[in-house]
Amino acid sequence: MAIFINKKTKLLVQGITGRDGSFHAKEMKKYGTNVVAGVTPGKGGTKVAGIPVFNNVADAVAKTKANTSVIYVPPAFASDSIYEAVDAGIKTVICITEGVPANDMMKIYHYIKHRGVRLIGPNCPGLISPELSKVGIIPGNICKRGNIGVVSRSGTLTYEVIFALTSGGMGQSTCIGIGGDQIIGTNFIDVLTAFENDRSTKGVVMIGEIGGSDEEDAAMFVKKKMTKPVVGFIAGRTAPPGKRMGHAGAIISGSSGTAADKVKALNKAGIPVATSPLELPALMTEKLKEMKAKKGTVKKTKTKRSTKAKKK
Amino acid sequence: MAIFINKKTKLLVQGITGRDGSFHAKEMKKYGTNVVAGVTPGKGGTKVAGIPVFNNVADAVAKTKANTSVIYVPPAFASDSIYEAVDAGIKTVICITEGVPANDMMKIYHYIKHRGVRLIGPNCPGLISPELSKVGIIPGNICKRGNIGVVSRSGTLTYEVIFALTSGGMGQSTCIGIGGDQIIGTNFIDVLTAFENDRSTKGVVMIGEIGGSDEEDAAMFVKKKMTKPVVGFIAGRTAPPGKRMGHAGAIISGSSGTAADKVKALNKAGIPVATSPLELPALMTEKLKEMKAKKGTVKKTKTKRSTKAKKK
Amino acid sequence: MKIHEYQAKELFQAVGMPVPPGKVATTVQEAVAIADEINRPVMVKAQVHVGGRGKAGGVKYAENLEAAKIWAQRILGMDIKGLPVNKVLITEAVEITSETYLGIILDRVTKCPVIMISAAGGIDIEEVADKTPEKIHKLAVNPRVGLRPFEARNLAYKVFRDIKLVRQVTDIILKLYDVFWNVDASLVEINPLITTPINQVIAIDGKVNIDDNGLFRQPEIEQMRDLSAEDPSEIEAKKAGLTFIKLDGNIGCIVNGAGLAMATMDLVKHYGGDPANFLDIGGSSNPEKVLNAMRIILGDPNVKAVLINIFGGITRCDDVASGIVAAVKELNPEIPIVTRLTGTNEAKARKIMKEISLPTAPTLDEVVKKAIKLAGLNEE
Amino acid sequence: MKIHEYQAKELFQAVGMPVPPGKVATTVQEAVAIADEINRPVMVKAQVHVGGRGKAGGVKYAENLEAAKIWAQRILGMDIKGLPVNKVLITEAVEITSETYLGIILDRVTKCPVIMISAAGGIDIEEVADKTPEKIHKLAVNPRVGLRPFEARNLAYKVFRDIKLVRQVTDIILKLYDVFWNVDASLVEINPLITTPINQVIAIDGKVNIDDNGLFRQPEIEQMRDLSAEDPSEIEAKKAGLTFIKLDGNIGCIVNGAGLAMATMDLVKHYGGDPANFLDIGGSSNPEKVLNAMRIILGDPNVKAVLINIFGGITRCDDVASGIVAAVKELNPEIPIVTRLTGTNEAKARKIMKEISLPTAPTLDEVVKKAIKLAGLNEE
Repeated sequence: MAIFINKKTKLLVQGITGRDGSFHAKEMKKYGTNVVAGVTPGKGGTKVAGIPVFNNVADAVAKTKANTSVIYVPPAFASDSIYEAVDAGIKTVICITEGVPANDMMKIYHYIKHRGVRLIGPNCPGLISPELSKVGIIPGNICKRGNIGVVSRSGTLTYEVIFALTSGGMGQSTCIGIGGDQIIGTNFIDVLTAFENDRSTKGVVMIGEIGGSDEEDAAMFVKKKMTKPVVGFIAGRTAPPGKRMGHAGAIISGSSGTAADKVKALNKAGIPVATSPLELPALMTEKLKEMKAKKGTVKKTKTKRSTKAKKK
Repeated sequence: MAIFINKKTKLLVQGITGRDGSFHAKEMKKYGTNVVAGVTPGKGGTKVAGIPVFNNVADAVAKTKANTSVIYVPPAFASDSIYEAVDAGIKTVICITEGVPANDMMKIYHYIKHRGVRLIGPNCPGLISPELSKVGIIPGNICKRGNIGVVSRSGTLTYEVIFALTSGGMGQSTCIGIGGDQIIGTNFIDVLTAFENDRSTKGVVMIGEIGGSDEEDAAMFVKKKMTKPVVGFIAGRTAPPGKRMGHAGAIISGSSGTAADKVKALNKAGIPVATSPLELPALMTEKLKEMKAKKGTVKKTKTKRSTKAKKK
Repeated sequence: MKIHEYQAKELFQAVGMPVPPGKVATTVQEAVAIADEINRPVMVKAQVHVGGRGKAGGVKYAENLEAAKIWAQRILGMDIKGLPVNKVLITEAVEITSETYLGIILDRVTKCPVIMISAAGGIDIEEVADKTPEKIHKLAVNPRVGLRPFEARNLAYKVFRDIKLVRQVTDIILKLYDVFWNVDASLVEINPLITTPINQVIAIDGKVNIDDNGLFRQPEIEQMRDLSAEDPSEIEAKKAGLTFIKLDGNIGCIVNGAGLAMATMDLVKHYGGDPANFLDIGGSSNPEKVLNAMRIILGDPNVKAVLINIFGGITRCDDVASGIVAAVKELNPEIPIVTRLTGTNEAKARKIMKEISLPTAPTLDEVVKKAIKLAGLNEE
Repeated sequence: MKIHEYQAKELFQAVGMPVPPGKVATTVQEAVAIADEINRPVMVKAQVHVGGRGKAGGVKYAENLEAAKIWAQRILGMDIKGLPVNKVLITEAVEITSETYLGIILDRVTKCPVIMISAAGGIDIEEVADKTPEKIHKLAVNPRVGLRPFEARNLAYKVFRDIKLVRQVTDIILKLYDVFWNVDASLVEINPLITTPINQVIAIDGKVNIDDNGLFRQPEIEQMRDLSAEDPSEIEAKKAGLTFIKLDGNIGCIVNGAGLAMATMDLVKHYGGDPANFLDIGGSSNPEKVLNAMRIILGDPNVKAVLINIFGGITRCDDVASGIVAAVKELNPEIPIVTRLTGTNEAKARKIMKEISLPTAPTLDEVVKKAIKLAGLNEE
């Protein structure tokens, strides 16, 4: 039944009267998302495309029972909007806003950690469970209901991958952009765990990019914990060395963060990596076949065999 | 078996090499408290009266399994010492230090709230479970093992009361000074709850003073939840109006904070209030007799009867 | 510690809160010069550390310079509830369309700063709190999280509807919280926070009390201390590390611990005497402190006997005894001194006290009774 | 954003951290005057936003004024890894008895600032991290709690034993954390933090990187931006709200989103081409941004073809199309422009694009291949 959002999602749009907020509120509604309320202080009592607007989140939740919130407010106000949503009892918060200071996000992360809140983003395109619900800015028309999960650190590159999957006849269970910032609420491993436990997902496409060691950590997780096939894509193979974070960057992550190293780590974990997004459907088909073949044989040696199979 | 401290208490003294710390470490040891370690940064490896000194609490706990800490450091460092004790796993912290800023204590209070830590003080004389353990500065020689619990917001007035009890032939289970500051870790109700649940305690003496509404709240608690007799003393009947906290003080507490009002509230809850500490043993004896008498009759109407008895 | 309204407004202004233009004056000439500079009707406001100055005639409206001069003359040097007015704040008189109460206080129960706002602002706020507490909106701020803009905005919405006013008030609440936290305040208060006919929100009064325990890290606030507004003997006591409040009786009291000091005074009264003061020598004892305490108490001509009641804990009786001996030798008191030293190092103290022979008593009640008796003899 | 060593040290000094006396100079004359003022042997240190300046000859010891002059002459105007040296820091040369590494970095994994300290400080710290990571002591600071003195002291104890040094280092760690947090840094680093023969602890180097997302609330830091130390076309791009990095190839790329931009460049390379730049027009689109992007790219004489790849989400294809049309009309480009606009408002975009007729492609791979082909034709 998809992950994080589905037919039960009752969406609140924070910053609904802004340029992006109002545009995407309409887009989400058009797609079929149950958009129940919007919030903009001072605009309480008005409507946007028929959606009632409130002065604050607590009122909106009290009146509409919203259970999910998407945030389109400017970066200086984004963290306050997240706090407001969380304090009003919203358990799934998607922050689209780009440019939120990392200090704010660190404090937010440790605030929500023990409160059972799922935060996606910031600086992310949101997520879509095709034909069920769309929260964020991923274009709905490129998606198709199916059983492939997509998780990505990038924004538009995610669309490119979804487009490739749909073009290749491969529908999606849920597609998530987790955001490209240093500090994000939900990481690869969180999403992979959810996909692993989601019955409607049969395989996962993971899209990474240079910097940090999240892809390496995710690869390790896939190898150790996942039974479903994962295929990958890494952007930035030809990127210039770029900005380094002093000595400390390398010391802290223990990883070079280059695309080459990430591809190596993924391959080592049995995750094939595509050169172009267009190759992904074929890679996934192959992996799914492998899995099926394995299921026919011994069940216990799954991961090992999968790696061996790749080596051939 | 007394409350908060007993024979199992393994005490750490923070600030053990200071004037007060070293003096009282010796006093406590002399009294029979199991003082296992001291901490003063830079003095690690030395000893005070045979007690090993460490540079930090984590080391002290690792080496000595200390489970309780008493703090004698200057006010500017007191909150840091509490954090250090809590982070090292100490579950009972007694802060003797006077003059700790309220802002620091507010932050501390909300830090330890969910960590299962019992903080007593600051600006308190500590506590003593006669013949079992003494933590803080209450003179041991005025105490005597028995079954009366003593709880007080004052320091030296507590000693006066203990002295009066002992002189009147009434021993104590545990005597606690909770501290006179605005923000304290353990309040009357916390201690009354512990005494109510402590088998070795048969009756409680509660010593309050002007300001705030803690005594009124405690009286309400005694009336509603306690089966054991409580007698009281309130200091400040003749105090000048003193410093007021603007309008807000009265607004927030909804109480005048005067001694007269407090005495009234206590009497209303069936708690007799002594004029001089010397009267307390007699008041307690009377209350204990009443209780015994009641136990002989119907059990359900306890509190009501107790109040009536007083009125006679 | 209390600071004056003009000082509170300086703190407000430093963080960008709107206050009317104004300055403090200590002379009539200065007051007139300030009023002239403002060049509009002004308020002349007594700066004293006591409430109810308005009702006492310490706050006046002056239409023009002449009126400002007259009021400054009358208010400077006035006595309000026993305190002399040495300073007046001359500040622009602003037109008021509404008065809101806004305050933040340290709350013992929630262990949080609690923000209070009420549309029923003005001098009768206490009555409002008493009779219609539902008109006061409260928010306990988790001190580990701090005040967040949405919380401040939701509070502002309790009193205002117009988003332009809500925004101004939200900003003021956030800044007032910063002031509260950053200066180690125990109370900050704006009563009233007003709106003007052109929808500006302005703090026309300001009160800030500081947590004495925080003063060691607030050197700038400590410098705001107005010694001229405090009792000289209390200042002297503070310098000596003592807490001292002068009263009208004739029995000087030296006690360790505020609770015991109050209990001692209560018993003095109970047994028919009259305490001359509250004096707490505090926790850590040293002989010097006791010497200073004696000096302050003997400086009061009303005092007919001195009662010293020490129950040693962290205070050591021997230290106190040394102080008493030194005081007796140095000050040669002509009035009786009754002592009771018990607790920590009591035996040592007894030895030291042998050098001078003062009347003693074994219990609180007895030392009180003896002091009253000796004061009576002395009186005759 | 990066700031120079001398600016980092200004931040350190403002909170009371010990740094050797020194000033920045842009001319040899200034440099000599500063050295004269210091009146002791100095270090002449190139101020550039790149590591390894020591190995590149950008840091020199000058025993006397003459030496200082010679080194200032050599270093000012030097080129270090492609960046010109416009400024030198002249700072007292202090005697070193030990070198410690101290840094604080934003950690993606723990979501905390992580403090790192190592006795093996100096230029080879990366090797230490790689080969003997156990020599680097780390502490993740809960950002909701902040760094507490006992934590800083325990870290200091990992490297020092003498309590006098421990106290100094504890204080430096606490202050460095304040700097990190208060300026919205993503990294602060002192390498090395040294001890002197008289047991003083001093920061003789300093590095501070700022989280770009925090800059909007750091006006003082923003003013530290040294435009002379950045690529002019990158500055122009930043002003226009674009992220731009110049490269050596001949295919100009305009893409929305960093990930897609990199993927596009990867494919250009994969299919045998060579990207001339990285350019991300960012999220919210407006036609002006696209016009500016075109202007920057067409300003590079190496560019033989322009590839525009837009996958609309929050970016709307029609906005981009309007920008392209405006750019073509205004700039009259003589080189081929290949476009692919898909996603949000794709249909509207197609209508707008009809006004000019540019080659298009339906997929990423095809638009890349077409751009390479056209660039090749253009080259010949």
